[in-house]
Amino acid sequence: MSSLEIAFSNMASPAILFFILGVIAVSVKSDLEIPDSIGSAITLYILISIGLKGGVSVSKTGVQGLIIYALAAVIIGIVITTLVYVIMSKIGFDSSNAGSIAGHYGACSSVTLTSTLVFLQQIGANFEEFVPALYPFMDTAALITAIILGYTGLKKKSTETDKSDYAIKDILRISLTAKSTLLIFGGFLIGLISGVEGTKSLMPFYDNIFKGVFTVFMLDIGLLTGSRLYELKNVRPITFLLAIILPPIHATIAIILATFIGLSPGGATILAALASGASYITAPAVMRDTFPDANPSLALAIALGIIFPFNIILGIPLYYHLAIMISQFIK
Amino acid sequence: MSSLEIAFSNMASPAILFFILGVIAVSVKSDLEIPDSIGSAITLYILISIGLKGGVSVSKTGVQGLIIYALAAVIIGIVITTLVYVIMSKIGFDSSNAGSIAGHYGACSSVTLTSTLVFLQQIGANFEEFVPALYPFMDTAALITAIILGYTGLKKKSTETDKSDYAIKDILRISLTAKSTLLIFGGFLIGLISGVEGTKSLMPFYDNIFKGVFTVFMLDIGLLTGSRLYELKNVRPITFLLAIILPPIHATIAIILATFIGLSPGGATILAALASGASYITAPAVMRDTFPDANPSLALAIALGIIFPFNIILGIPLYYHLAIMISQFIK
Amino acid sequence: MSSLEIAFSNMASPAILFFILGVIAVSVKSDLEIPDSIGSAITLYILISIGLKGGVSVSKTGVQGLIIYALAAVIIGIVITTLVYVIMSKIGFDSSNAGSIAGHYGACSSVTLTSTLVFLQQIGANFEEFVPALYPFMDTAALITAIILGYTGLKKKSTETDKSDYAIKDILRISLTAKSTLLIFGGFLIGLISGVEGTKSLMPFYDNIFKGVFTVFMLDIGLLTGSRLYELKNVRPITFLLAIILPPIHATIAIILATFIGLSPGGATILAALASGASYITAPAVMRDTFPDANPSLALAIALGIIFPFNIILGIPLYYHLAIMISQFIK
Amino acid sequence: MLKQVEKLIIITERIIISKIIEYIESLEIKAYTIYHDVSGQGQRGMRSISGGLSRFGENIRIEIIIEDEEQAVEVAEKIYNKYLSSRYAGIVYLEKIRVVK
Amino acid sequence: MLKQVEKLIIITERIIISKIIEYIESLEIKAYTIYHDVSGQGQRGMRSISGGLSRFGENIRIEIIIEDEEQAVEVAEKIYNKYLSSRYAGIVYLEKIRVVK
Amino acid sequence: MLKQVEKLIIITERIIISKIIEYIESLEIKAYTIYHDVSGQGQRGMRSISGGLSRFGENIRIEIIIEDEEQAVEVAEKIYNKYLSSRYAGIVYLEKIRVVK
Ligand SMILES: Nc1ncnc2c1ncn2[C@@H]1O[C@H](COP(=O)(O)O)[C@@H](O)[C@H]1O
Ligand SMILES: Nc1ncnc2c1ncn2[C@@H]1O[C@H](COP(=O)(O)O)[C@@H](O)[C@H]1O
Ligand SMILES: Nc1ncnc2c1ncn2[C@@H]1O[C@H](COP(=O)(O)O)[C@@H](O)[C@H]1O
Ligand code: NA
Ligand code: NA
Ligand code: NA
Repeated sequence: MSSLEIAFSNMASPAILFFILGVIAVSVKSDLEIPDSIGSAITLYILISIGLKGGVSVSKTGVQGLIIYALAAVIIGIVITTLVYVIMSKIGFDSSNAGSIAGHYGACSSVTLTSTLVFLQQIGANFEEFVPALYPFMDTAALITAIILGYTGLKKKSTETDKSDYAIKDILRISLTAKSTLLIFGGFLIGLISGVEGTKSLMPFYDNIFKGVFTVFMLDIGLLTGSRLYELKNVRPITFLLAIILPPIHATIAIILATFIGLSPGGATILAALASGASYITAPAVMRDTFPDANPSLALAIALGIIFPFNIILGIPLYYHLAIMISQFIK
Repeated sequence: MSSLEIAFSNMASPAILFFILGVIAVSVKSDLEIPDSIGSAITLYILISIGLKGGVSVSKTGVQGLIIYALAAVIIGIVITTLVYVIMSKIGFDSSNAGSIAGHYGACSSVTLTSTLVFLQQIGANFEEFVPALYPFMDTAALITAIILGYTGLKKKSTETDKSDYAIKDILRISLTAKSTLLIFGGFLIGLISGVEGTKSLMPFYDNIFKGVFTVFMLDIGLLTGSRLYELKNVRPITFLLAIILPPIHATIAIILATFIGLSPGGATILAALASGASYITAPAVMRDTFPDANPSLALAIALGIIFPFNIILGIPLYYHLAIMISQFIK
Repeated sequence: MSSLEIAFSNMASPAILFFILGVIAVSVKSDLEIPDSIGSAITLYILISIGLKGGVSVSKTGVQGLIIYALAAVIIGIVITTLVYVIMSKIGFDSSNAGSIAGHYGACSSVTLTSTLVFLQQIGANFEEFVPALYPFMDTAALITAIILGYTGLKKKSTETDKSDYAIKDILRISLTAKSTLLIFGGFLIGLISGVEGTKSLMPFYDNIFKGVFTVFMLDIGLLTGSRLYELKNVRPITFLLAIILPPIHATIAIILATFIGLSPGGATILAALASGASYITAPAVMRDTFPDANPSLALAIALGIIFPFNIILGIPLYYHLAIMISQFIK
Repeated sequence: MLKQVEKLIIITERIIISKIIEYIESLEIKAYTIYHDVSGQGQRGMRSISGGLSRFGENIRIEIIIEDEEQAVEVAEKIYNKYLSSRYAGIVYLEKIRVVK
Repeated sequence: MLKQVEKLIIITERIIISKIIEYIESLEIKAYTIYHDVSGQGQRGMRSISGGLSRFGENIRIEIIIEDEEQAVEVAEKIYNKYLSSRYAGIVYLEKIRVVK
Repeated sequence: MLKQVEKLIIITERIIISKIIEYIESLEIKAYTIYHDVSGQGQRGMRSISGGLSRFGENIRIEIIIEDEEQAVEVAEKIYNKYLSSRYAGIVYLEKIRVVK
């Protein structure tokens, strides 16, 4: 099987089928729902698991040299967010909405990340196991960039009283202490400190049942996506089009940079997943809080209804294929 | 050990002991409770797991020839529901209540089904693994039959305005899109499409920990049953008696038909579990919605307080014994 | 490695790191939270698991002779609670508050217990597996003692109308039917009845993933502790000091008695964990209900903010070391 | 600026929430608040949160703020007659409130 | 048909819910609504939803619609005196509402 | 003893709960009750409980009992102007109640 063939077999993976089941359930108005608290618990589990496994793997090789990758993640976050902000401003969105959309695009999607990990394991591709732990770096960089860009645009509008709400250090604190940052990063550190031996007894929970739990998560995302699809009808064609054009561009930027700093095609694919995925957990919360005037449904509908399905069904296999080609080219 | 001896050892199975613990907890007014959302999540897990494993197993042999079993499930659902409706009407219930009770009897109980699967595995009995996936066929057939019968009875009472509430196609949609249908059937299809290889990595979650998770579910059902037991004091002796006589009759009908179309004693026992079990998830919701005038507590108290414990403690082993005898007889 | 060295390696165990992560999350005002229902479900899981494994292990050896250990647990519960009540009264607390604090100290902490079990397994120490099942005996004895002592102190204050609220048999019922008692004890009985064979299929759930699930629990306790830390600033220095002096004293009492009746150092350590740990599940509920005039935050802040971290980080390894020394001394 | 308006409250069975919302919207009402996790006891027995097995038995509370008193009364009576008079468990009532504009 | 009646509201500690319900029923009251997932802050400190470890610290709201004003006031004061005056955290108040019959 | 006081109710986005609480406390208000698990629909679209992925989209209800009517109105308007007039989704209103002392 060529890498492309392997790639497209992805479409029938159980995780994606569960996602589709969720979308169908909403569209046939089923009473199927996954309680809030279960969704939260699964998110928590997945984020810890990703961080922990990253940390354990790095504990084998040491942290030296990781700083360059963290830096690359930050740069990618800043570049992508700025790119999106400029484009959105160009096509007529005001500063609030452009900032909000840029934040969603720039920040990362844990489900896209997990889908990618599952995909790479499925096809037996190697990757550097610390790459998932770069999530918080790119995520935070993107959110802060979006906020700064949006503010700069809003400068004239913001009144005296609102000032306190817009303090950059508050935003930095919110991003760095956000649930997803804390869990991935905390898990990473715990994995790093405890090492293979110390975490062995945790792996039946955090590793063996992971892919099964992930299918429930995908079902939940499917339900959420289904319930947001109707909002897509309000999306302008240009916005819609961009949601399909931009992710591959972001992925390409990430892959080139990743390959350049020495990541394997697998590792580059993970960075591409972080870059191309749009956030629907951190970003909606942070952006809503920062730009209350922006339409919160718009960015979320794009992230969930277009970018996410595009990425998990077509995008990831494509990015992997691309990563192989680029790595061969650069070599 | 004879099949009967083996059978009765069932009574001390952990699952049943957890059920009893739940009933005791309520009767001593313990503060033990299982949060709603956890109950929902476990139900979801169990339904997917049952469907998925069924689908995987069918993926080995192919779906050809399954239609006859699905048809048998539908027929059993219709026959049982009609039988109960006629009997309940005879002993004096009005159309609403007779329809509601018939729907509860006819529809299926996922916990009885799971108890049966656990029992069969425990004693090492073989069964065709697709049989659990017949659940939605029997369930839906039973609910629709109950609604049609109830309506026919109510025809004169229903007014112009209510008409929309009673549209048969709405009911069909509700039954087919009900959580349990969607999950078992969706799981089945995903298992079928993904096959043994594609689902192997999900099995540590959906299979290995299944029996453990199921004990928590049984504890939950025990708590629910305990909290409904007091309503049994309002149940007429004849209704009470019927709740013990009817399940074995339903089981016998199912076993004969099952054996006739070629199922093994194990497979026939599963169909008997579907037939004899009374629903307390789908049916209460659908019946409450359809027959608001019916007393909702009555059918639920019977289903949970009499039929369920009878089936899991005595019924299932008996049905299995019966299935062996009937299969020997027919051969 | 000496037992002391082994012991202190405990500090970097993943469970404790997750606890610290939780405390940090609160102190940096993260939005990380674990839903109520998930916390309840994990508590339930852990209590059942502890009971079940205890019961299974006793099923191998039989229950004869256990009565002496149960008696020891009861005696320890009574002695510790009385000691604390007397001391708290001496330093100026009124009967309500002294009773409430004594109840918290005397009753047991399931997380401290679990941490101890994980610690002993980690370092490969042997212990009698029935010891965790002594939890309800010590817990109940302590709660009842606290209530009786508190009542005796309140005797003059209690009015006619309040009498019914203070009936000793109600209290006994509440303690014996409390969630934690019922789950540990119920699990124990089920394990005992079903034995190794009957519970084998449950162990992938109740045993294999246990340590992983426990890390989530520790994260939850960390969050709870973090949110209570601010109340420590209202705690008088003497109360603070006692919270560090008393646990080792309680542990020592337990270890001496345990060693005397023949428990191994591992078993004695578990009894010490039960004795030294302060309850923040049963006790707060029961004490709030019994002594509504007592300040509920005080005892909880001490239990969570001082005693618990002290025990899991320093205490347990110390108690184990002590148990070895005392056992050598007595031999 | 305070403005006196009516608050219409409906407490009823969770099972009919989507029907009621659909009906409310058909009456041209575009704003409402829903409270979940509500249980209760009434003439039609205990309606408790059911242990996760089904949401059958649970109540919800819907709150609708309506400017016009006459319309509020009309909506209240329509809902009462259509769903609560003899069919589903529940109660409907009105309160006068002053909303900030 | 609208009828003016009293709505009695009790916000108190979740831990005494079964005691209060028992007491309410002993006063011949057969109908009430309970709201869960309530937290708050008052003279007796923060009462927050406690992270799943125990329901200690959480509040509930009980709502009782009583036709007779005098009876409503009496019940309100009885509950206040028995549970809230000096013991458990909480607040009791009355509102006039118009219920649809 | 009954005393007529004001009950101020705020229904708004859950996401700003800590901001609002901080602001309320800065206005010297020390007691309030919060209802969770609230969803709704208004001019700014559907605000539903979002399936666990984020609490974004959910509402909360804050209830503050204030003795002095003037103060109640002032607080209501301040909160309305600061958070709800043009920024976050929500509604603020007042009710007269009689609290048991
Ligand atoms: N008098 C009342 N006070 C408070 N809530 C009530 C009252 N009557 C009915 N309810 C609520 O409405 C639901 C249905 O009432 P019913 O139709 O009387 O069974 C009950 O479960 C309560 O939640
Ligand atoms: N003024 C108030 N406004 C709103 N809720 C209150 C008020 N006072 C008390 N409460 C509620 O009643 C509970 C107990 O109050 P307290 O007894 O003052 O601690 C608090 O946690 C709040 O939920
Ligand atoms: N007329 C109303 N009646 C009841 N609730 C309302 C009303 N208007 C707004 N709300 C609540 O306030 C939230 C925000 O409203 P809005 O700012 O209009 O989108 C809604 O989600 C509802 O929960
Ligand atoms: Na991104
Ligand atoms: Na059936
Ligand atoms: Na203790």
